[in-house]
Amino acid sequence: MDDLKIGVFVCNCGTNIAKVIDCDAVIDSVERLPYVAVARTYKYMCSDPGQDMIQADIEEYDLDRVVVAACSPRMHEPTFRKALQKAGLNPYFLEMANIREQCSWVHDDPVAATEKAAALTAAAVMRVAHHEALERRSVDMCPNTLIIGGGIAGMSAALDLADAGNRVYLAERSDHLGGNVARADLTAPYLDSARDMLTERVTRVVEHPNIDVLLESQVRKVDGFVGNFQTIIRAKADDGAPSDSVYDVGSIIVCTGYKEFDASRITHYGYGKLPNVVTSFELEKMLRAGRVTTKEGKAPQYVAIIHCVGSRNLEFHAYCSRVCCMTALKYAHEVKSAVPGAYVSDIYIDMHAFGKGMEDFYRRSSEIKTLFLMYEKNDYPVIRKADATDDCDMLIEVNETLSGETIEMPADLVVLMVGMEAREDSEEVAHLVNISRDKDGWFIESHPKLDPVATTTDGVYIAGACQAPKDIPDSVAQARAAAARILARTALGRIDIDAVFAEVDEEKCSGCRMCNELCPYVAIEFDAEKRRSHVISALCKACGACVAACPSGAITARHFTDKQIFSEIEGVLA
Amino acid sequence: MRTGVYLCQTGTGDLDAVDLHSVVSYAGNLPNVEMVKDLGTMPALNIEALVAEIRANDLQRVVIAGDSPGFFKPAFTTAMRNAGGDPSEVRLASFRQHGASFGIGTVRAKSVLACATFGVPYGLAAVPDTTPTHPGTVVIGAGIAGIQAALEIADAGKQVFLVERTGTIGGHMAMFDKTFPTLDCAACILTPKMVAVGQHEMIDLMTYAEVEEVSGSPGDYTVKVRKKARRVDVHACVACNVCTEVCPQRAPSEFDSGIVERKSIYIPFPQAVPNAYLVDGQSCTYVQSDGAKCGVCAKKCPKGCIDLDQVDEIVELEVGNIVLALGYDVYDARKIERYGYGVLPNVLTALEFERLTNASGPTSGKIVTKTKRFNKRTKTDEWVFDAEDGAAPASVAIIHCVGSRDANHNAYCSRVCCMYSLKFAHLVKEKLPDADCYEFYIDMRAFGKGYEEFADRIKAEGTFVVRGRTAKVTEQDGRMVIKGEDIVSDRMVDFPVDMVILAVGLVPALGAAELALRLGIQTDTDGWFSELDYNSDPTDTERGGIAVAGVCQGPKDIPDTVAQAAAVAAGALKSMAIGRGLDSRASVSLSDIEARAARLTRV
Amino acid sequence: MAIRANPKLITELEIYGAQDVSKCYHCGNCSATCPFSKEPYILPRRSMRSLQMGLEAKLESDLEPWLCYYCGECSTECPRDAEPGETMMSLRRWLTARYDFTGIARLFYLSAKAEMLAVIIVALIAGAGFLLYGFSQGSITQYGGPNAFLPASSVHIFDWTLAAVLLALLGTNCARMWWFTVGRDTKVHVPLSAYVRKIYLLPMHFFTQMRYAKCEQKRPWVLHLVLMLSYVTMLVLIMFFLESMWSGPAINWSVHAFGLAATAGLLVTTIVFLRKRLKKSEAQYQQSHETDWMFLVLLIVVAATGLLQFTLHRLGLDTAANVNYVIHMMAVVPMLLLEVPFSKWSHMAYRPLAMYFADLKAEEMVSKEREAVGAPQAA
Amino acid sequence: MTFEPKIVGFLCNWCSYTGADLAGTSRIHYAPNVRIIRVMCSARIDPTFVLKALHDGADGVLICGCHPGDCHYSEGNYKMMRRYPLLKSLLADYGIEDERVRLEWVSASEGQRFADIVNDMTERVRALGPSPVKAALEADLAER
Repeated sequence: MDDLKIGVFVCNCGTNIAKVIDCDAVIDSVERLPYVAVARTYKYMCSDPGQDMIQADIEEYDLDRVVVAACSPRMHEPTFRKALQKAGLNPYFLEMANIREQCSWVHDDPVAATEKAAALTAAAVMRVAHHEALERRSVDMCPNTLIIGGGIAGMSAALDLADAGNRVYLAERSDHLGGNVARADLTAPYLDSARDMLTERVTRVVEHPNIDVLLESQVRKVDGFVGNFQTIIRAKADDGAPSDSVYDVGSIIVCTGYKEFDASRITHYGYGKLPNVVTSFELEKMLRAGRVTTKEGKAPQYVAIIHCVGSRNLEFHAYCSRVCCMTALKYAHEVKSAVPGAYVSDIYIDMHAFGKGMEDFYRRSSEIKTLFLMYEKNDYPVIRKADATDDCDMLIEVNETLSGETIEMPADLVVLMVGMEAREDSEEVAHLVNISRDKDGWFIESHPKLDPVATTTDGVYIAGACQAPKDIPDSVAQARAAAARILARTALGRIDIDAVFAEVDEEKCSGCRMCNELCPYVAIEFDAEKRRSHVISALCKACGACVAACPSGAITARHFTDKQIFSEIEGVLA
Repeated sequence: MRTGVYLCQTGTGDLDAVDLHSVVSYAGNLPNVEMVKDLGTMPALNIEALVAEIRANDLQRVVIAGDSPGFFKPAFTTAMRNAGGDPSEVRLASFRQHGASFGIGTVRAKSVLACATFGVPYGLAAVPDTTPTHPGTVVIGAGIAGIQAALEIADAGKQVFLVERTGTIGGHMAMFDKTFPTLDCAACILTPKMVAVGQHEMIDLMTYAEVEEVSGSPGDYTVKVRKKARRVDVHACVACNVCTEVCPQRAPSEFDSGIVERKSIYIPFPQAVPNAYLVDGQSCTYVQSDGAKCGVCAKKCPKGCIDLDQVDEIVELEVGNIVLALGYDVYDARKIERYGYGVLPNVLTALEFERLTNASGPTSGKIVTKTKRFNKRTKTDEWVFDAEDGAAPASVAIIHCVGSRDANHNAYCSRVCCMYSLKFAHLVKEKLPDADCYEFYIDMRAFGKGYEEFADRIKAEGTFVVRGRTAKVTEQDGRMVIKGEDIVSDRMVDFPVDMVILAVGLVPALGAAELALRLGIQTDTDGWFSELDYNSDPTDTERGGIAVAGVCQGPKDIPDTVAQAAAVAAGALKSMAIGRGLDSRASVSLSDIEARAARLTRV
Repeated sequence: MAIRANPKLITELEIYGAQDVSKCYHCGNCSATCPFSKEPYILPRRSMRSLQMGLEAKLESDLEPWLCYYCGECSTECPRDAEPGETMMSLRRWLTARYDFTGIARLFYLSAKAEMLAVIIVALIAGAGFLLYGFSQGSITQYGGPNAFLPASSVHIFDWTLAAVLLALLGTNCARMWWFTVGRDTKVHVPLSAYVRKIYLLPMHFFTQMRYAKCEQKRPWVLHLVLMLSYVTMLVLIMFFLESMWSGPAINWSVHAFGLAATAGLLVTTIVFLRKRLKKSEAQYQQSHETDWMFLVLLIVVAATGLLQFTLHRLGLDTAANVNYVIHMMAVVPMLLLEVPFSKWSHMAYRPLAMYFADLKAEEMVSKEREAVGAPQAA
Repeated sequence: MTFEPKIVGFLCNWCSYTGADLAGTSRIHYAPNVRIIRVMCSARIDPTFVLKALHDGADGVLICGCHPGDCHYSEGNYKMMRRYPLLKSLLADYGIEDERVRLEWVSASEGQRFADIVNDMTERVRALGPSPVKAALEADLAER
């Protein structure tokens, strides 16, 4: 280890770092450290020339360790690892010192900042000396995919994958495909036929040689890891008796969709008590049957549509359900068409007509004389039975914000635009495939902006309304995005596994099995006859919990070994 | 099945693209069609009359044909039921949905109608054949959409050509400070992706280049790309900045949306990919004087990588798939005189504010009002942002829907303005806690995951959220007076503020229309590219092998753009996996569709 | 207390010209554009809102429509083409109908035919009446003097009676207007003293139309003012100086000068307005209600025949003068009898009254607010 | 001149380290006394790390992890939570003041919170003065 040669590269990041930190001083201080063969500064280490410089120095000084003092490793570690690789060095021989986000950007005193930067860089130098060459390994990728949920999202993803020649198992809990879209007749904002669209999808899915549709089925168990999952699905066999069967898949897409909000939870609307207060889905039924009438069988003269039922309020759900506004306008049009001469009023908070064609749809809705009444969040309209003398069945009291008046709106039929809710089985599903849910029960994507389909569990993707309320086009887009991820991997036929994971030294292991319980990814197996535990590297996510817990210090975390961290501690305090 | 055909139009879209008379006569000759009736545009339907008609012809199926027939369906469904028929046997033949626009209008309308009379979804009958697909892909536009699509495809080990008009990739997102609603800094999440693109062995990056011409057919396109003269060798340049230091000429900086100047030879921004300079020919003295004057940068360049005499170069790319990710431009606020943009110094557009508040911007994130400065070169007074002398605004007004939701400008909603305006309010409050911040909006469109919660948070931070659009902005002793109505608390708004931010809407990118023509794909009435099917196929187009991603298909926020961009990759990868992709829809003949539909009904 | 919405009203108002009010999505752009929009009278959006929801009682008590002069700015700037300006115009028509107790105004607005018919009938009756009267006591060849076909003195009496009738009708409608807008308003009570103190507002607004001058373009105001002043001048001349008007053939400049000027004023302005309405040049002239045409046509006929009357008399063509005079009256009588109390002309009275009432109410509200603010401090 | 304490911070990669980065990207300034060491999860933080830091001259040790329930590894922070009291009692036995070692939850979006914690801790440790461990070690050396 005496012949170790370390190169230190301090980035100015334009002035981002150099403005506060005296980079040359940092260079001077680290140059004195053992093994440091070369130390330089540059304006932008991450830039192509910056990386070229590092590579050139690796050649010239035949460096075997590299320290880059620059921005956060969360940002450019991959960049510099690639650079090392290009220069024929093991990428894990790199260590970064975060002197921007955690130094130059947060301190204004140049002296203290420079001192700190020097310490951080020194720590990196001392740590990197103990780095080991690690190899990324890759496992074969099983081209099959399990899709949980046979709604529009699930079917869209299935078709993309199957068309590409991959086997798809489409598991649906109910006895039919189509999910919530199957309940709709027309779609907003163009009033296209939802039914035709669905028929087309379903036909293609059912007839597709590469898709196995498993109706009335339920995923019981998911084992294994990305590229190699073993799943057990209980499906209704042809003879009717449900039976478990095992399916090997490489990826899983969760498209379990949503359930509608239970309108009876909002007492102000008297849903369940007043016969002519119905939910959006109930009106949808009437429209499909060509029978838009009151319970008494009369054609309604006044129809009122109330938005944000269960959405955008403090008591139930703070979030917007995203599709109700357009669906409400759709109903405004449909009711006017089904019951000519009916007066339709639309009681809303904000009109969310944000997408393509939607604002125009909103305009048309007012042109056909839909009366829009605006109310404040949480200030629920109140529905009551009208008096015998009134020419209507019910009266809706709204504190109407656009006029500042309290308005009494006549109604014979009230439609509640019930919002979207996470399904009650979402928790169960989350556990099954080991993904997390947010406070509202929606599944959490790995990055809200740049990675809306992946999850924290590699190989498990989410699409459609189970991630958050979404309309059809957005669900389809997300489903196809998930398919794209899988197609990219099946195209390569393999998955690269991170080289960073925990290892058990069987010599030291006492077989106490403490770690077995500890691992959240059940990545540690106990070998009964050897009486030793060992780690399934492909499952290990390298959290290091077991390492810290092991009483006999038998477990080491690659790239986060005690030795490495100890020397880092010495470094920062030197 | 005894079928009746009714033609009803809503009068939207390009109606005259369809010759209704020939459609009517065609419908008459279709099997099972007992009666055809043209009810004209926006007919007032009398359900009783329809019932009588259905009974008289004892129709078992009714087909409504038109630009958007869904608008009339409930009336017919009701009539069908009242006539004792099966309400589910009312079928739609939607011309708009299935792309009956100019050129193919009439024949498309006929085929859609045919399918409907057979009770077969158009999408099932009109399936084009597959054609052999070239493995390469060209992605036009390298904003977040283009970057995402390129990475998704390249990560599968497939060749991608990423063509970008400007000197760097990153698009608008690179200009942003923070992104709503999580407020993580745009650069921090974008630059790693940009770097990944720059380093990806399967991505051939062509910046400062434009698509000249596209020929060939689905699966086998030849794309002619003009690599504009950058005049700097991308690979040799080490971004040492010497050339910029010596350059005497200035021009407004595009990346800083014009609030500061850059030199004629410049780098768009420090983290630009590729990290190399370029020469802007419009302002360069040497170029403008045909090499007579200046040229000092070339002399001074330590690496000699500047070639001011470089000329454009044309390259031809053989690809199977084309991804359109052109993005957008912002609405020109000068068109709305009453807001005084361009006249009043402290009326800014959203993009200008993004740069002003951006930590990497000209004031390094300090929010200041403009200060008057005497420009020695032009010998005139001018208003500039000055981090030192500039005063912090005591009050900021943000006006929503500038150029959007307005019959006199753009009728559509730009989808992102509400949220970015709320983000601005947060940034103002964060940096200037004592400043008053006003949002003047019409509807607060916080529809996405975590958006509503974000809106609530901004209100809690003390921003005044006023429902009511500001009608005009005038000047009164140096301050901007805004006039509007505060609808909810029913008052007139008429007070001065120090800074006005116009939440300008999005418009199709420059050259999008021409490109659409060149590619033979459709655009909607607002100029956005038309998707193959609004619901079931939001990323493909009429033309096989050509897909749309991001805002060029319609305004979108970052998560939706990214999702769509990734979705596009699915189409491309699918065709590469089996080496064949779908042909254009127009390639399926009317007779084929009739035959297929007929066959499908029998099964 | 909740107000009952009536979605049906909007359909009724369509007949009065409000075709597009349902398009309004309440961005507040119009109110912000309007130079008159100021608390407590925010217009035109609030009236649009009341109309959309069909708050009849509220609309009936609103003065806002009368505070709008239809400069058209709001309509040009409206992002939804909801025509706020036209809506206010329609509301004025609707209010005119509401104020009128006879229901005739409503009838005219709802059916152009009815108005046409009424005008023709009244014209014929007037014509017949004057002819009978003329032949009964004079000769058609005699214009002035003892044997005159229609002696000025007797015509004068007729004028006065007619004026009395008109005043009675219009008076009652104005009283009703007061009752709707101020009288029955429980929220604000205007003390008598205030009425007296502010009475000067009436003539001021009537003769200067100063508010109209506030609009961005001044030309409409000038035209309108000229038309109105000419009309009033004519009225005064006829009511008080008919004999001297009649005198001749020598021109009596002291009166005739005014007469000629007024006639010129009337002719020029009406013709300009007519052209604008035909050309639909500006927003406010794009949608014309039948009553607008009737109003202009009658006015032109009256002015033209009046001028002709003057000339014929000077030329000594007495027979022609008499015939023309009957025609003149056939236009004058229906114009005064029908248009003034029941149609567009009534706004000559309603507008200044509205300004007057608005001012009184506003003053009250402000003082009320002051009390409200002051009260807790006192306590 | 005032005493500038040296504080070693052990931050989990997913929440706290990102939060510290956010403090940077949001330019939220805080005391330069803390030196951050990144671990994948707070569960990786072995008590010996803390002892090592104190032994090598740290005046204080700051441990940060995801908020309970937010752990990237679902329950790593709970393991730290359980380990912490034991560690504290051990330190108490050694006569190390309670405030020198501190466990805090900082999410990826809490840059401001992280800055506040660092400033607060720096003040407290500064008030306590140099770590007794240092003195003890020096005394030890002197004896030999």
